[in-house]
Amino acid sequence: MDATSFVTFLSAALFVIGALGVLLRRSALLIFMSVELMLNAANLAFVTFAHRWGQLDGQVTVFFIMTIAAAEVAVGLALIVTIFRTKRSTSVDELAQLRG
Amino acid sequence: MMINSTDVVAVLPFISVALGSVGLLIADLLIPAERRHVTAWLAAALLLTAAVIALSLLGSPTFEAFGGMVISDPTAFFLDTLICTIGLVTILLTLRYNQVRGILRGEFYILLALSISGMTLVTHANNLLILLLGIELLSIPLYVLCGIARPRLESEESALKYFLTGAFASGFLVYGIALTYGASGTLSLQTAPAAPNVSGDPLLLIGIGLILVGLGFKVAAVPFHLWAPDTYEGAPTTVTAFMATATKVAGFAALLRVLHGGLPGMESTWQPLVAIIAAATMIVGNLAALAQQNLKRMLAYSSIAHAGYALVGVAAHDTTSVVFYLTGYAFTTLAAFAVITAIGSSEGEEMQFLEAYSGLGRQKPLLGAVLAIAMFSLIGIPPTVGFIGKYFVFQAAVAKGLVWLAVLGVLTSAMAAYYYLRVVMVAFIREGSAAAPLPTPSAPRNLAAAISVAAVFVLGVVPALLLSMIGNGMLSTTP
Amino acid sequence: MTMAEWALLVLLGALSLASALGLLLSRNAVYAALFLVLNFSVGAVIYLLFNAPFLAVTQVAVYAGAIMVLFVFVIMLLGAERLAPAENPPGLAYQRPLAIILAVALLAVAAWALLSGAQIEPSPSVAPRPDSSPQAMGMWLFGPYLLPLQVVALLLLAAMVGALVLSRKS
Amino acid sequence: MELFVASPILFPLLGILLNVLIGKKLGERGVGWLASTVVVASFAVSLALFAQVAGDSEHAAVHVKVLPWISAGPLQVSWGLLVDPLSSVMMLIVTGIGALIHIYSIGYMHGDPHFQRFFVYLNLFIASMLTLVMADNFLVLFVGWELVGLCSYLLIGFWFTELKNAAAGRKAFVVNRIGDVGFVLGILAIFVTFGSLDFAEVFKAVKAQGGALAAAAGVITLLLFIGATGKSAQIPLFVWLPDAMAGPTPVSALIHAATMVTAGIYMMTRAHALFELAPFTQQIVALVGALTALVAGTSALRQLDIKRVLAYSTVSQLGFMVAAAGLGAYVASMFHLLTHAFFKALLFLAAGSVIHGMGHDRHTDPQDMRNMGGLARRMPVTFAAFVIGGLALAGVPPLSGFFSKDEILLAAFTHQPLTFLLLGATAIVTALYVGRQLILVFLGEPRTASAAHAHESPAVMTAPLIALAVGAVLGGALNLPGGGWLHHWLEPLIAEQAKPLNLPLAAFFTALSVLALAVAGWMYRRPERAAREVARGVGLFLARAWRIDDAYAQVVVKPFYFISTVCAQVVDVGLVDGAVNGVGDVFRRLAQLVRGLQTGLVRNYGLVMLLGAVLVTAYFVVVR
Repeated sequence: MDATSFVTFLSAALFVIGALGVLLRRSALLIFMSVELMLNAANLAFVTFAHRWGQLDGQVTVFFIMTIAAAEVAVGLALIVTIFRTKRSTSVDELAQLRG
Repeated sequence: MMINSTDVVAVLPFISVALGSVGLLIADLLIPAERRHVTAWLAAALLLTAAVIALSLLGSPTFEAFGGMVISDPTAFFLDTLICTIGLVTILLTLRYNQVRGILRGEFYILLALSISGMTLVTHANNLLILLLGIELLSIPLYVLCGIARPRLESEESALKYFLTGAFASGFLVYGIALTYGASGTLSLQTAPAAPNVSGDPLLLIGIGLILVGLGFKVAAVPFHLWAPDTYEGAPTTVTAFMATATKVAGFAALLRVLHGGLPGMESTWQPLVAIIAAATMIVGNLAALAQQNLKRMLAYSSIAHAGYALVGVAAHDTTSVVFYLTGYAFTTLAAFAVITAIGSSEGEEMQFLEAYSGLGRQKPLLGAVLAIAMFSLIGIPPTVGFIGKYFVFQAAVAKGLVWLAVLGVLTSAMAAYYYLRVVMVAFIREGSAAAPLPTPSAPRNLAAAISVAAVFVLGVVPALLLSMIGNGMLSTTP
Repeated sequence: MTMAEWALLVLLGALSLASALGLLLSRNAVYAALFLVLNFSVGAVIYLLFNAPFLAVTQVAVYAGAIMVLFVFVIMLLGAERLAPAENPPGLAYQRPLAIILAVALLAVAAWALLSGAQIEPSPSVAPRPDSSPQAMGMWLFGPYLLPLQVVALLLLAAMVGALVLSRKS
Repeated sequence: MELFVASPILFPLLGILLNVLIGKKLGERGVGWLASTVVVASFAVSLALFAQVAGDSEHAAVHVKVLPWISAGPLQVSWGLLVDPLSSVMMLIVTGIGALIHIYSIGYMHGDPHFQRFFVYLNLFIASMLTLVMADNFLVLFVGWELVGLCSYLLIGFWFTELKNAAAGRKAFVVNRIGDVGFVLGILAIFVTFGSLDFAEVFKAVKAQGGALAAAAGVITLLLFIGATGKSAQIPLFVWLPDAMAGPTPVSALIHAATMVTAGIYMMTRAHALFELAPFTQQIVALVGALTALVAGTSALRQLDIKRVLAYSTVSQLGFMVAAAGLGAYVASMFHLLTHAFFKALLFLAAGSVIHGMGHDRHTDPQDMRNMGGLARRMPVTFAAFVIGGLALAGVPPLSGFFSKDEILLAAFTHQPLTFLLLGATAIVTALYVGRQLILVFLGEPRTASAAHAHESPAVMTAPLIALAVGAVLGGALNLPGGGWLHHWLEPLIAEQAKPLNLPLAAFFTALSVLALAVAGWMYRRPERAAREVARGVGLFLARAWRIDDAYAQVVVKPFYFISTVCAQVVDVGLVDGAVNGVGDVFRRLAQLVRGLQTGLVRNYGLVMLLGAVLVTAYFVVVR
């Protein structure tokens, strides 16, 4: 096994842990953090793949994904704060008014 | 790198909407708060301009720009036109509805325009990064628009659910792009699988699989559809109308770019998967719609079911039929939503339950007729566009040997007649209930309804008008 | 790659996994956020190892810095650091076992893909090492990637307007 | 020329436009006469086109393409209209009988608050039905096919204040959709096989390739026949037609007796070249038709509602036509379609006249035959009309029904013994229920105040009765045995050996019919007592139409209840109202299962998405 394979395995593991976090954490904040972990795992994969192919495209893409993450955080946190004001809670399990 | 005029022309609709939304942002600061509808009309003018620009570019030949990152073909410009038109009709619906509910805010239109700019980028994407950015640009304003009716809990809940599931889906999409890049060393949709020995590479296949998960979420295909009913129900109806139509179109544009425009030579790999998803989507969407008493929610499930029909065309690798289907579906759904935005009390309480529509056909025959026509088109009764659209996708499926899928499509649409007809029955056959308030008058909304209904019939009777515009599918290989 | 570099990489990997699990399991939101900061910082070091100095700096400044500070700020603002283990609603009774099973399945599929995909790729020793200095990145961003750069500008604008709409009194 | 050929369709559309725009100003009479005038105009143009085809030495068809429609690769379809011997006959039936029924409706619907809407629907129906019969390709035919279904749905539920009527409308629509599934698939199959949907090209290919197409033709014709069983009310989809009687009586006469329900027979005749390549399908068609004829005919024996008797009778007579088509006797089938249009429309309008005359006492059901009796003296014109229609239906010579039914029986006699037996039995049963109905309604003493105070209907209603009665009497002359006019007229399309009159057979059935009428007269010699009888045993079985509706409820709905109870997913087990609503219920149960996924919990949604991701990636692992 070479170093790139090692890190891509690591990124896959991080991605899956992130996905698990989305499914297992109750707080919207922690779910959101887990999504960030998933994006970060993708970034790690991009960097190693860029290294493997000897290109910069992968690295440039990581830069853009970071920006996407920043934009998502701005809106996401604003949403969580807004709903906290109404419900006094960040638990997503209490948000089940809409269903069926 | 210097930008040349070809580059500009290639994404001119995107550029005009993007610049326009920045202009809108500045203009909104100058418009006094009590005259917000001016912003709305400005946004409408912007989208009309963009639609005309896109329409005028329909005749241009296929070409790539920005170093191959974007592609411009008739299908892309047609989808631009369609999306801008949907945005225009949506704005006509908002004028009265948003005012009554206190969400007639300048930001509403700025966000709407920004979202549309993202969509007009997706239609041209020839590169996975552009695809990703376009999808994020269209999604982020929508998360906010769903929650714009705060502090109404249903609006906030709809926004947060959409956001969390959307961010989750974005994670899959981004990771899928990373794996695709890892397998092929490029982000270009044209060359990714064309690299030697790559098309069977498991890394690439898993990457494509995860990209399909992300896009499946956007078009609300089963099993990535669960967010849609909740979000559609809770969001302000005008936002729901926009999401059920424009977002759906943009999501399919992305799917078409990836599956029909890119991935040459891989049709046999993805076709069975898309066919299975299409089948599941038609079945689940229609079944769940059967049990709904809430009209808005029923339309949410109906939009899932219709995504299934469009997916039949995707599976059959027939771009034209998919685009035609989506066009017909979009106008039909807008007509239905025009009626829903009309029904509600002046205090802003919405009347979503079917009960509220009883007697509508007799009290307001025209509004009732619009609702009935929309339902008939959703069932697929000629001479409405719903019929031709279904015919095209089923025909395409049969031609590709997916007979079982066409049979399933016909069967589920027969089943769908049941719940759509119930709406017509309630509107025309039941006595009006005292609780149902009369619809609030609104000339722009009536105009929106008229445009939609006219499209439903014109496209149903003379579909040739549209077919010539859509063009003959997408560029599927680099020359 | 030398033995020392390998040892470092393995250590970083372990640290990265541990901090991710910390995020998954911690009972306190602030701790979770700090675990995530740690995870991002470890990522930055790995970026350095893989010839991405510009990204390493951005990772620390933007991700571990700005974004996570924002998270911690919101946690504090809402007073939501305590995460009480409440009983699950009926719909979530099987959530945990099913989630774990599916996650393991996904990991297995991904691992298989990475393993069998590894054979046909160019070996890293053959691949050239491109210039990845900040200047070079800048040339790329304002060269071939000009269109995406403009698009993210719009994206940030949209996020800004959106955050304003959600926070401002209407 | 295009405009002239299309004008029969355009006139009713113009009528709709005018009535919608200025209907309020015209008032009731204006609306009614306007709607009737446009149909008369359509009739006039149809007559002119008929004359043009007749004037041509070879009866060449008038064929125009009005507008291009779909042009997508190999699929080229235009709004094309075809006037050939077959469609011109149908056009005359639709517009001729349509015009009479429009005029009749002016009187029948007098005072109805939704008078205007009624005529708008009726005009829309005429336009749609003409689209169906004039189409030059399968797709336009299907457009008309769907539109007449829509009109039927709107008109059955016309008096929507009664939920029963609305449910009947929906039942009709949903059952027809089941048939349409077959039809749509049939059209797709035709396109796949022939690469075209134009009648001309498809039938040219059929002629050229012949037996090589046998397998494809088998599939196509079976699918088309499923479509026909829906629209033309055959087993197993006939259950909607008796319920459809909830609509106003002129609607029953026009749509559910004379025209729309014959669309399936028209379609099969149009596509007869295909059916002739599929002997297996033809066997099935013949048997289904004959079986429907007998089941519906016997069911008519024990109905109490004056219109339901006629409804089952219609189903039964449609069975005759379908059976004839299955036997390859297309001319006989069309001939019976023609005569049936006259005498059944006549019977329905006469029944409508009776209902109109009975409708004084709100507390008496004006359609229940138990409440009638002795109406012959009070409504002489109606009585005469009913007798003529009834005798024609029973096949008494020299009325029209005798000739057309005899041709079908003769075809069955020479081809298929089983079909012949079923149809022969039906012929006897027909005479029985005609006799029963005549006696219960018109003879004896009035059994209620309503019947005692009944009065003859106004001239605007009786005049169409007289016109139709003339048709019912003389219609037989159109195709006398041994190669009559209709036979020669359809010859360019349907080359069939004309058969001379089989005198022993005709005499035998005439004698049986007269005997059956006499038996009915004897059985109901005391109508007062017969009216009080409560159906039980076999009678009840017949009254419930062989319990087919109930069987649907048992076979389809009950087992599903059981399963769903086991699944513990059942919510509010409601009463099952008929099979169609029951089928709806089945789906509602399934829907509840699907809704179970929608818990409202965002983490569940994530879980399902992850499941999807695992399945999608696993798929790629497998296909690699």
